[in-house]
Amino acid sequence: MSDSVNPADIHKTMLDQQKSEHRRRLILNLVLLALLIVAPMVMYPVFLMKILCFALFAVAFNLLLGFTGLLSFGHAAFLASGAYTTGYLLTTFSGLSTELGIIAGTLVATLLGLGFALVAIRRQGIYFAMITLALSQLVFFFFVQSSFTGGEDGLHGIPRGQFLGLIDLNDNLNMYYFVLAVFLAGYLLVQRIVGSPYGQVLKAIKQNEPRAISLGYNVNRYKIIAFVISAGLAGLAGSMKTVVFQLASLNDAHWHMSGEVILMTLLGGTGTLLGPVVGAAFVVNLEYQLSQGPLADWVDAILGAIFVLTVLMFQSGIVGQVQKFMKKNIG
Amino acid sequence: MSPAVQNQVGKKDYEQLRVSGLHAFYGESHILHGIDLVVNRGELVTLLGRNGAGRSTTLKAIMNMVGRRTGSIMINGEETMSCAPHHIARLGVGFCPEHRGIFASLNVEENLTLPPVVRSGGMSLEEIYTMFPNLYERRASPGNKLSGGEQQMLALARILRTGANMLLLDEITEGLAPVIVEKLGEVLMKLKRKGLTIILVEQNFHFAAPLADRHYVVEHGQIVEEVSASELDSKRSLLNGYLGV
Amino acid sequence: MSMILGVPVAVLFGQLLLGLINGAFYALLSLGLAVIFGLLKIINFAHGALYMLGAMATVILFDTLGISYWAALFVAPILVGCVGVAIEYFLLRKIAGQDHIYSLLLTFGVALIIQGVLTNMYGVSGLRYSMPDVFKGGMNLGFMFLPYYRAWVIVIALLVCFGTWFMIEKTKLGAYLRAGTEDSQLMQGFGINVPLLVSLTYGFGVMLAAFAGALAAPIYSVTPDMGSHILIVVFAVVVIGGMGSIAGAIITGVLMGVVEGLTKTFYPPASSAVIFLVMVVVLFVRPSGLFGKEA
Amino acid sequence: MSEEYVLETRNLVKEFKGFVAVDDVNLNIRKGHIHALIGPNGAGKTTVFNLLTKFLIPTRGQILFNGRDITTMKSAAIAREGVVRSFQISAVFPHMTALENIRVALQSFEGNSFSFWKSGNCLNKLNHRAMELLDSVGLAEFAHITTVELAYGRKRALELATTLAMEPQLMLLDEPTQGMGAEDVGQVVELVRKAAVGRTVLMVEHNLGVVSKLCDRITVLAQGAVLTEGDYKTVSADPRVREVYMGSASDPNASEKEANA
Amino acid sequence: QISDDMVKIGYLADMSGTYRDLAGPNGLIALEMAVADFGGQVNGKKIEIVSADDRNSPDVASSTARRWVENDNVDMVAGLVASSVSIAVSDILEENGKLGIVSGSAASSITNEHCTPNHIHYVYDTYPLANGTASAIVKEGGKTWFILTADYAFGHALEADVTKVVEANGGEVIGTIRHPFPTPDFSSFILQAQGSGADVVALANAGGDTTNAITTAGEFGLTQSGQTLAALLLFLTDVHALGAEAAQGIQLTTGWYWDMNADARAWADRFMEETGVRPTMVHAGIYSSTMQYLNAIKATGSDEAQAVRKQMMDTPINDMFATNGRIREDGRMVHDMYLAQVKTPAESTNEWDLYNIVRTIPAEEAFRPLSESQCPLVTSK
Ligand SMILES: Nc1ncnc2c1ncn2[C@@H]1O[C@H](COP(=O)(O)OP(=O)(O)OP(=O)(O)O)[C@@H](O)[C@H]1O
Ligand SMILES: Nc1ncnc2c1ncn2[C@@H]1O[C@H](COP(=O)(O)OP(=O)(O)OP(=O)(O)O)[C@@H](O)[C@H]1O
Ligand SMILES: [Mg+2]
Ligand SMILES: [Mg+2]
Repeated sequence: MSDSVNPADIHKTMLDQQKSEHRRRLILNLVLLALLIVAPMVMYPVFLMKILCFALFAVAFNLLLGFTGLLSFGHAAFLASGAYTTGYLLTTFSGLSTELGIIAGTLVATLLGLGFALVAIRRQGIYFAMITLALSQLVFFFFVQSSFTGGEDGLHGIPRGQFLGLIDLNDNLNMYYFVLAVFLAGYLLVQRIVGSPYGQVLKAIKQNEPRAISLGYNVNRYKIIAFVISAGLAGLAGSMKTVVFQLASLNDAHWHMSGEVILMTLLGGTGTLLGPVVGAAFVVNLEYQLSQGPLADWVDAILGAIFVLTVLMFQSGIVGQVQKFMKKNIG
Repeated sequence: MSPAVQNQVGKKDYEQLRVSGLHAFYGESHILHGIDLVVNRGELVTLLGRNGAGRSTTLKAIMNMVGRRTGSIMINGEETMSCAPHHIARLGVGFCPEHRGIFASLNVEENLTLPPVVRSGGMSLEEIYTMFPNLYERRASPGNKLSGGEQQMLALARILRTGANMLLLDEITEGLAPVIVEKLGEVLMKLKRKGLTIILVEQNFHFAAPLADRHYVVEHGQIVEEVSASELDSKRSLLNGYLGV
Repeated sequence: MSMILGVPVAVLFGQLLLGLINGAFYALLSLGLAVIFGLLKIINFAHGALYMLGAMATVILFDTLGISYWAALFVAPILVGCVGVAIEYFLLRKIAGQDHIYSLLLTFGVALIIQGVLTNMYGVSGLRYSMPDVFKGGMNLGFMFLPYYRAWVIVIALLVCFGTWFMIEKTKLGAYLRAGTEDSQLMQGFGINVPLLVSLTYGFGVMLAAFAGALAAPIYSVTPDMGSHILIVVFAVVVIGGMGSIAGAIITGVLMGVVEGLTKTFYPPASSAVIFLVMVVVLFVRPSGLFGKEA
Repeated sequence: MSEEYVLETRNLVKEFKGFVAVDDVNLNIRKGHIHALIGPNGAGKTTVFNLLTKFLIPTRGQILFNGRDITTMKSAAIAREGVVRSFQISAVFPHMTALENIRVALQSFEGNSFSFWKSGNCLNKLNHRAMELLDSVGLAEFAHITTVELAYGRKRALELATTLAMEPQLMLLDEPTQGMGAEDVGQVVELVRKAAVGRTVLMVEHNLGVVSKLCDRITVLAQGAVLTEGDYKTVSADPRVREVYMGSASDPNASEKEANA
Repeated sequence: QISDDMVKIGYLADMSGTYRDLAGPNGLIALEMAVADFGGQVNGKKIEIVSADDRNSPDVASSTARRWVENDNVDMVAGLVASSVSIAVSDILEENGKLGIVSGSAASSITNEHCTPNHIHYVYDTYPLANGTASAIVKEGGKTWFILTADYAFGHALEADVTKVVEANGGEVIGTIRHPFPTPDFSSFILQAQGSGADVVALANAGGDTTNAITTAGEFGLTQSGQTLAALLLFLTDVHALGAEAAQGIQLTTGWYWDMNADARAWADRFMEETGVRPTMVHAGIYSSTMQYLNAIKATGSDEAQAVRKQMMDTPINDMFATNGRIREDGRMVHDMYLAQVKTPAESTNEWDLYNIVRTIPAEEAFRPLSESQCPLVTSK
């Protein structure tokens, strides 16, 4: 380590490193994309769509937990508000094109997110989690009481309709590629956000909030925006889910759903882009497999055990663990 | 133990602490690389060194408060590598940590009486209040409402009550006004006269030099030099080199 | 008969009293949570499940060993307290010092496991537990009929709450506990066996939950999901009171019981949501809760 | 008069539930000075800093920056005005590289910090300036090291560089040498001296050596109120200051002599 | 004509949640008993069973059902407990031309506004529950009513049905309280019911809410003070959990009781051997409806939904479950219902000996008449 280091040199090596890493990530993403495109040929498309919807939900959630350091225990409220709005509009106004219903659902969730954020943002850590939980309980109460949600029967028979009035979404394959496209859009948006100048500030806030303030950042504004985007994407996931399954129910609004998305994110790996996707796929698949088999009545206990094991043994999640392994063995 | 038996290391008196080949780790990082030191009863020994040299870690390792350790630590001739921290304290060791560790939810008196008495011969509450009148005045205020200097006094006073006869003191002058630093110096001299063994980690060499019998210089987790008070002048430049004074 | 908002005053008195009784119950449950959070900084999501375990244990002890109500009031909390100590020793200890979120998730998982296992063993319909004979019947207060058991619940619950508060705020042991939560390592350096203290504290908080469960057994249907319903409400109580504030948990518990009772009188459908509404309002006005220390 | 003073406080008071921590303080910080705030422990120095940067809200009084009243401005806004503080405990973003730490500071001037749709590459143009800043505190070679892995002294240097990146008009340093060895103290003194060129510094410091070497003017606080003000000589000669604060160590040369003895 | 050369039945029910005990894993056993009793095959084709936990969630249920019918060649979905699940699943079955037999749900809307040509509602619904219990009690002199209603669609429907019946019989509903679902503590509501002075306090809720309300009513001496307690939906498992002591005297309507006749008893004995408990009406209904279904396939030689449903409609049902049973065009299986009263501890000889059958409510009287139906299958005729 000599004193005669030329800053420009260091700079160049860094750029090279960055480039090669970008290339590696690009390749990985392309491979995954190819897999997703051919997947419905070998697997049941509706099941894949379910995974994609939850993956989008978890990705949205992770923007908050993983990249902003805020634990929301109320994300079910956004999933459900997206789902109900879309479901209600599509059933009430028949002929409304599907994408409009989805956009409306996303918007409502976004607005609700803004409301949550304005109330909760002044608190940190566990208080933040508890306030979001309380707010989502109020939303749950609202959904139970309102007539447009169909109470505990939920909304059903929601028409899938047509995309842009052209593509018939009742066909599972069409529907699948539509969901895939929306999912990718959401995923890429989050990826972009994380790498953006804004994402850099989020990272800074997560690591040392007082310092970020002293550098002139109005941290609450940044957090609110992150929260709102996350809520909007969660709403989008809910809207998509409604269209896929043609129903919206109170389940989406229950606090267990908020717990489930935490599990997905944690299991896959918080703070990684791919983690929540992997986590969602894992959990959805696991729940399906268990519910079919002889262990059906043990689902809760098994999910609980997975929670415990994840927290105890690999907090960095599946993707985090793989990354660590790669770093060690590949360098 | 009279203060007369100090200064020469060679002269074996009662050996209160012997650390040999001590390694310590925080997770994956290897902090101490084989510390060897001996402290006799009634001695005041300092650990000097740059930031991050591992002085605080040495004290913590003696208390078994670091991640992982290897080597040997004998206190009063007893091996303590496998002892839990609370057992070590009961051997008569009093530890005053780097950041004072005043409990905010307890008031001054509760803070004072918190550490259990580990052996007889500790100071009584009255004696402590006589020594630190400020603490008596503020005995009912919550710990975190004290000024920095008072907190430091409290941290020190707290372990005097327990009857510990070996004190591990980490940077007790840090962030204190010069008047208070002076006062602390007087307190340490008094304690030494009472025969307590003291291991002092100090940044403030000016404070430590007139008090100590011997100095160990720590660098990169190892003892690189030992200087007794009488050798201070002859090894001055050597010390300056190590400490960058 | 005079009326308030269309409700006879006598009825209102009755409702207030019932609210108070329920509040004492909430106080007992939230106290355990507050002890565990205040002293150990653990968000104990398993609290509801352990409350349920207390009630189940009371029933099962009676069914299998014929242990009476009075004995169960001691034995069940101790047994469940041991379960708590085991949870602390084998699980929570492994993640000590990490972000609170992890203890929350860990105990959430533990709650799922406990509830899942008991569902498989005992079904969901509930277990039967009959009221001890001394408590059969009740007294006529003029404005309402008060079952003896409810009177007993409020007395014993408030006694236990007060005793706990006294122990933590006014005794040496309490001082150890409070100090241990600030810097457990240093406490250990003073010669105090902190790991033991932590286990016992968690066990104690759990015991309070189980005690509430044992008290609940004769009056609520004892089912594996009885805890999951009440958990979220009790959390809200603790947050409103100010997390970690012992006195806050007790007072807020009683207060929320009354608030809920009044809602049940004037607008029943909102009675489960009202506490969350209060919570949002309180936190908006006083971010650290009614009795919480300013952060 | 407001032309020569960067920062003035008028009758600044902070009470904590009846306890007056800052009592009617009038500070006048001259442009271009390195100004020290000293005083016994608990005198209210950190509290004054917190008031200046709005981490605490003043109970009464006014704060003027370049003659403008900033008493009601929020923390972040004050920072953008050019009043930037460093912390008593080291404040860095631990899981970012040194370079990224600096970039976060530089970025706050870019006006793109809410652009969540933009690629992070648009920040690369800040790299050059960031490297310059790192170089100026001797950290160029550590640009790509994650900050947690840096030694304590280097973290402080990084923090200072980050503060400099804000191009502050007024820098507030709270005990910049606390817990440092002699060597690092020397380095920090040099850094501060360099950084102070063309700007104003207000610092809290217990190390009298540092104060005497660096500071143009010193305000002594005691029990929340200003005891006296002046240059080092005047202040250290004041018997009241000796009594409440300096003790016999008031002459830095004396203590050095003692050490050399 | 049997698709894929086998008959595949999917059992979809809550296996781990609130409705576990009344259908759940034991319902699967009932289904397996039926298939075994049928010989494991029909017309030489194998009968296969798949099962899944719907976790009480219409989402989970509909995605499972969709996969079953679209991907896994399931011909009929049985079980179906939560009403929201049944409604969601019947949409999917209609879309895919498969059959569903609902055994667990209470909502009468399943064969009313939500009726489809692709499902059958077999065991009971809220109409006879309200009708049977309420009309009997009003006739006995319980003129004024106070209703505690679970605040969701099921409770609302039940409340509306009861109100209608009470008023039709000359009684009066003098108060209702809609309580949140779930409510752990009913004391406040019981006190209000007590204060109302009504002759009858009716519980328009289910499961834990009902048992909690009954326990609290006992504690507050509701019946001692002269009021009658009527539980509108109470399963054998609930009463068993309460015990005869707490539940004694309560009147309720049930579609079946294990001890009501020799056939029922014989089957219940076999069931108890398998499971260790006595069957609820839902368990019995699952067994019976599966038998009917398999018989219809045997008779028609086809597993096509409409053919089978038609055959089932044409065959009257007389077995261990029902006498005079028949499936109407709206999909409602109508059969005799029973007004029961919970025995006193002294009358009860063992833990499952819980009901006295007070009255048989004839099929035609029990269920909603077709003339009142909103089902398009009926009205469009
Ligand atoms: N909890 C910890 N986890 C990881 N590394 C640590 C931890 N505590 C200290 N270290 C590292 O151990 C090394 C020695 O630290 P130590 O605190 O013993 O130094 P010191 O000589 O007391 O210096 P200082 O003047 O900074 O107190 C440093 O490099 C420090 O970064
Ligand atoms: N949030 C608070 N609530 C109550 N009192 C406080 C609070 N913050 C500080 N104080 C009190 O105000 C006084 C001034 O504290 P301050 O931290 O400003 O001292 P300081 O001059 O920076 O001392 P030091 O040199 O020890 O850092 C102290 O007596 C302290 O106890
Ligand atoms: Mg140190
Ligand atoms: Mg300070």
